Amino acid sequence: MYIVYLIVYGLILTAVLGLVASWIDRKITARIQYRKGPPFFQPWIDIVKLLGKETIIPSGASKAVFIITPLLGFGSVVMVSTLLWANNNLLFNSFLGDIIVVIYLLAIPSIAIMIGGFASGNPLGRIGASREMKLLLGYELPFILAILVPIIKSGFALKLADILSFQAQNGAFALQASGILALVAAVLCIQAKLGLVPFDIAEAETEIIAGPMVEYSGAPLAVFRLTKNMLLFTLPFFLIILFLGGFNFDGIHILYSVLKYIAILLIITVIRNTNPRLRIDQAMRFFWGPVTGIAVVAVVLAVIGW
Amino acid sequence: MSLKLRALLKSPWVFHLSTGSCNNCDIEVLDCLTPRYDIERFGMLLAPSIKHADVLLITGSCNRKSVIRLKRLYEQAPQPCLVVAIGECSMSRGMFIHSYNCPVPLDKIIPVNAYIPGCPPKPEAIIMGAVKLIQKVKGTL
Amino acid sequence: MARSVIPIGPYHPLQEEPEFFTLTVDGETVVDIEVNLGYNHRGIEKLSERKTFDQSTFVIERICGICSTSHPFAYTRAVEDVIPVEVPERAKYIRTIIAEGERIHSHLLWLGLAGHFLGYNTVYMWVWKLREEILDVMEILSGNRNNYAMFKPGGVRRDIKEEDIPVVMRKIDSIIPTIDRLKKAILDDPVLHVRLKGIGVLTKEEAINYCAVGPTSRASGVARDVRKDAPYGAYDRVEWDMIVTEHGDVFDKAVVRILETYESIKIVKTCLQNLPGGDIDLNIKDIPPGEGIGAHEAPRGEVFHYVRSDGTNRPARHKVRAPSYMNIPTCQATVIGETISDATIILAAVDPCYCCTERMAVRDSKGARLYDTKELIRLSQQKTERIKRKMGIK
Amino acid sequence: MTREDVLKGLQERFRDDIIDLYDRSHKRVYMEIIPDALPRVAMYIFRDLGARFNIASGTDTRTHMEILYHFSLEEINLIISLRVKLDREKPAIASIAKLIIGANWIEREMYELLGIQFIGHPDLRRLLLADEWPRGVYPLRTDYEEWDKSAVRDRGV
Repeated sequence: MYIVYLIVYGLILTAVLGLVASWIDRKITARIQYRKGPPFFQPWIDIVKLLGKETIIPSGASKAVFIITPLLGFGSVVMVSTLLWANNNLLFNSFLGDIIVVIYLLAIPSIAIMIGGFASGNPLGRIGASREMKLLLGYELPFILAILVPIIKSGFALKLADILSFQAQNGAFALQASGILALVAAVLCIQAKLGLVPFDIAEAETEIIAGPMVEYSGAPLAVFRLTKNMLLFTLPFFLIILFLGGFNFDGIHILYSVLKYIAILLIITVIRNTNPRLRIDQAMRFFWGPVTGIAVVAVVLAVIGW
Repeated sequence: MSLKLRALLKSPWVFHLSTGSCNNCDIEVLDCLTPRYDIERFGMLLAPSIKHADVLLITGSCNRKSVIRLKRLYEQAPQPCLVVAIGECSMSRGMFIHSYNCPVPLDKIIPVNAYIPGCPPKPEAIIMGAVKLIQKVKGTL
Repeated sequence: MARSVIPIGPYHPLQEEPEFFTLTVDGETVVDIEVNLGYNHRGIEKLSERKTFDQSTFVIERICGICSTSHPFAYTRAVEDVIPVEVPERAKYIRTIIAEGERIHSHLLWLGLAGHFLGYNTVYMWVWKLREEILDVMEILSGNRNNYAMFKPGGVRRDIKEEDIPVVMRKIDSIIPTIDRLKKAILDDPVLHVRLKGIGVLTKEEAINYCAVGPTSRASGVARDVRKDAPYGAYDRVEWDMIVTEHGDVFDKAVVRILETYESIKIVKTCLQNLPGGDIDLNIKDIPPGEGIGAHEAPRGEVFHYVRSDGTNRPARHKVRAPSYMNIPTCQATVIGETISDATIILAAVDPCYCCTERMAVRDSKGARLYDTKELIRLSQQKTERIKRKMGIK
Repeated sequence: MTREDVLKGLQERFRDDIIDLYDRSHKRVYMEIIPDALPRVAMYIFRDLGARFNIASGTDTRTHMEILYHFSLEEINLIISLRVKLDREKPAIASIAKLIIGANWIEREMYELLGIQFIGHPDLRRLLLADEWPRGVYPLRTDYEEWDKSAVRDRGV
C-alpha cells in the first residue's frame, strides 16, 4: 500500500504540481518584466527535450558519480513529498521524529548539486559547488530554528501528524506573533534553498556560467531541473504544513489550501524579481545576521507562549 | 517526426556565439529577449553553457582565432544541434571578405541550417528566420 | 587555499563579444588578470586602404555596433582636417543630433546589461524596453536602428525632414518620465549601493597614468571631454554641462552615464528646435596629399582617427584608436584584489566594446598557446597543478 | 600655459633633437625628432606638460618606416604629433612603455603588424593575429601579399 502511495502521491502528483508551479513562477516573472511569458506546457516540453538530448560526460569527470548524483537528489525529493502527503492526508500514523528526517532529506538535493559540481572536473563547477556549500551553511541554522517554533508551540511534538492535529484544534501557528516571525525567516531560507535570484549565487549565470550545472547536458540535466521544480512545490508545502495547517480537500477548504500555496509562491517570485544577486559573503552575513535574529526572537516568543 | 524532435522545436535553447562580429547582430539577438519581441513565448531561452544549447546563433565573419574556438564548441554542443548564421558577416563575411584575418566563410567550416540576412537583421527578421528554421526541420517549409 | 585559474570567455554569457579574461584566483579573490583578445580582429585598417575615401565610411561604421556613428564622425573630421575645410551649419546640427541619439541608446544599453550582470533582470528588461523608443527615433531620422550611414566626408548623406521633427520631439518627451523613474529605482536601491559602491576603484592618478578616456576617467575626477575641450559640430552652440564625479568606483561610472543621458536628451532637443537651413554637403571632389587627425567623444570615450592621403582617392594610411583600447587596461588596476563575483561587473563597468578594440594585446607575460574552452579548462588545471607545485616548493 | 609657451619650451629644451617643427594650424603641431631622443621628449611632454598620450600610429611608406606619437593637451586644445623616421628593413626604436603604461599595447600592435622592434619593452609578444600566422609576415606593410592558399576570396556567386 505504501508503494502505491509513494508512486502516486510522491512522484507523479508532486512532479505535476512542481512543473505547474515553475510555469507560474516563469509567467509571473515575465509579466513583471512586461513580457508575455512561456506557454503552459513549457516546463514539460523542456524536460522531455532534455531527456531526448545526447548526454556528454566530460573526460576530466569521474563518470559514475557524475551520473548518479542527479538521481540522489531526485530520490530524496520524492521521499520527502511522500512523507508530507502521507501526513497531510492522515492516511497512516507516521513514526516519531519524522520532522528531523524531512529536514535531512531536504538538505540532500543541494548536497547532490555540490557533488555534481565537484565531480564535473570543471573549475567553474568547483567554484559553484563551494559557493553552494557556503550558502548551505548560511541558511541551515535559521531554517532549523524557524522549524523549532511549531514544535515548541505544539507541546514538543516531533511528529508532523501531531502538529497538524494541534493546529486543527486551536488555529494555525501563523496567527500568533512567533509563528509569523518564524514563517518570514523560513520563507527567506527556502528562497536560498531553491536557489532563486537574490541567493542564486551558486549558479550565477553571468559569473560562473551555470555553476555546478556547467558540464551537465541531456538526461542528468533534465533530472536536476525536475528536482528543482519539485522542490519548488515541496518546500512551500512543508511550510504550509508547519505554519498554516496543511491542505485539506473537503469542500471550501480546497480553495483555502490553493490560496495558501499561491500566496507563498507569489512571495517567492516577487522577492526574486525585485532585487539583484547578492555576493556570497553578503548573503552569509544576511543569513547569520538578521534572519537568525528573527528566528531566535520567534523561538523565545514561542517558549514564552505567544 | 519523433517526440524528441517535436519537443526540441517547441523549446529550442539558444546559445549565442560571436566570431569577430561588430556586435550589432549580437545586440539584435539580445533585443529578441526584451519585452517588445520576447522569444520566451516560443520557449526559447538563452542557454548559459554550451552543454545546454540546442540552437547555435553564430554572428561575425569568422576570424582566424575564433575559428579554433568555433570548431571546439560545435563538437561540444550535444546533438541534435541546429546552426543559424545571423547577419551578412556570418553568411558571406560581408564587407570583410578581403580581410587578411577572415580567410574562410562560415558554411565552409560547419554545416549551417538557416541564414538570416541583414546588417544588422531586425529582431522581426531573426524571429522570422527561427520560424522558417522550425518549419524546415518539420518539413513543412 | 590553492590558486585556481578561472577563464571568463571567450564564449561567456556575460558579454556579447568574445573577449577572454583569465583570472588567477586565490579562493574568491582575484590575484592576477590576463586579457587576451584578437577574436574580433578583422584588419579594418588594411581594408580601408583598399577603399576610396567615401566607401571606407561604410567599413568604418561596422567597426562597432553600439558606437556605429562615432567612428564615421571622427573619420570624416579627420578627412576634413586633411583639406582643412568647414562643414555647413545644418550638417553640423544633424551630426550632433545623430551622435547624441546614439549616446542615449548606448548608455541605456550598458545600464540594461549592468542590471543583467548583477542578476537584476527586471532592470535589464525595463531599460531595454525603453531603449526601443530611442531606436525608433533613430529609425525615423536615419532609416535604420543602428548603422545609420548618415556621415560623409564633407557633410551628411541624408537630411532630416521637417514633418519628422514633431514626431521625434514627442517620442523623446515620452521617455523622460520613464528615465526619471529608472534613475530613482537604480540610484536609490540599497542593495545596488551595497553591491556597486566601493568596488573596482580607479583613482585619479591611475586614470591619468593609464590615459583612460570617457566616462571611465570622468568617474575618477579627470575632467576631460572632447566636446567641451575642442568644441566641434553644434556642441558649442548648445549649453550643456560635463558630468564629473570623484570616487571612481562602479557606482560612480553608472551615475556618470545616467546623468550624461539627460544631457544628451537636452542637446538633441535644443538642436532639433533650432535646426538652421542651408545645404548639407560640400561635395568634396579631390583630397590633397597630407595628414589629418579627427577625434569625437564616443559614448565610451574619445575616438581617434588619423588619415594620411597621398593625393590618390584612397587613404594611404588609416589609423583607428577606439576608446576601450585605453580603458580596458585599467582592469589591471581595478580588478586585482576583488572577488570573482565583483570582477565580472568591474570588467563590464568600463563598458568595453571589444569589436572596436580588435587590436588589444595580452597584458601578462606568459604567452602560452591558448586553446578552446575545454582545453582552456584542462590547460588551467595543469596551470593550477604547476602553481600548486610551485607554491609547495617555495 | 598658452600655446606659445609650450612651443617655445619645446624648441629651447630640445634644440638639437628637433629636425623640423611644422605648425600646421592652431590645433595641430607636427614635430619631427631624431629617433633616440624619443624617450626624453615623450617624458617631457607627458610628465611636465601634463599631456595625455593619445596613440601612436605606424606607417610604412615606400622609402622608410614612420611612427607618429600623438599627445593631446586638452586645456589648450592642441595635439602634438612627434614624427620619427626609421629605416624600412630593420626598424627599431626605444620603447616608451615603461614610462607611459598606455603605450604598452600600441607598441605590441606595431611590432606585430608592421615588424618594428621596440627595445626595452616589458613583454613584446604577438597578440591579435592567430598562432598559425607565419612569423615575419607583416600585414600592414605595403608589400604584403596573401600567404594563405586556402583563403576563399570570391563570393562564389
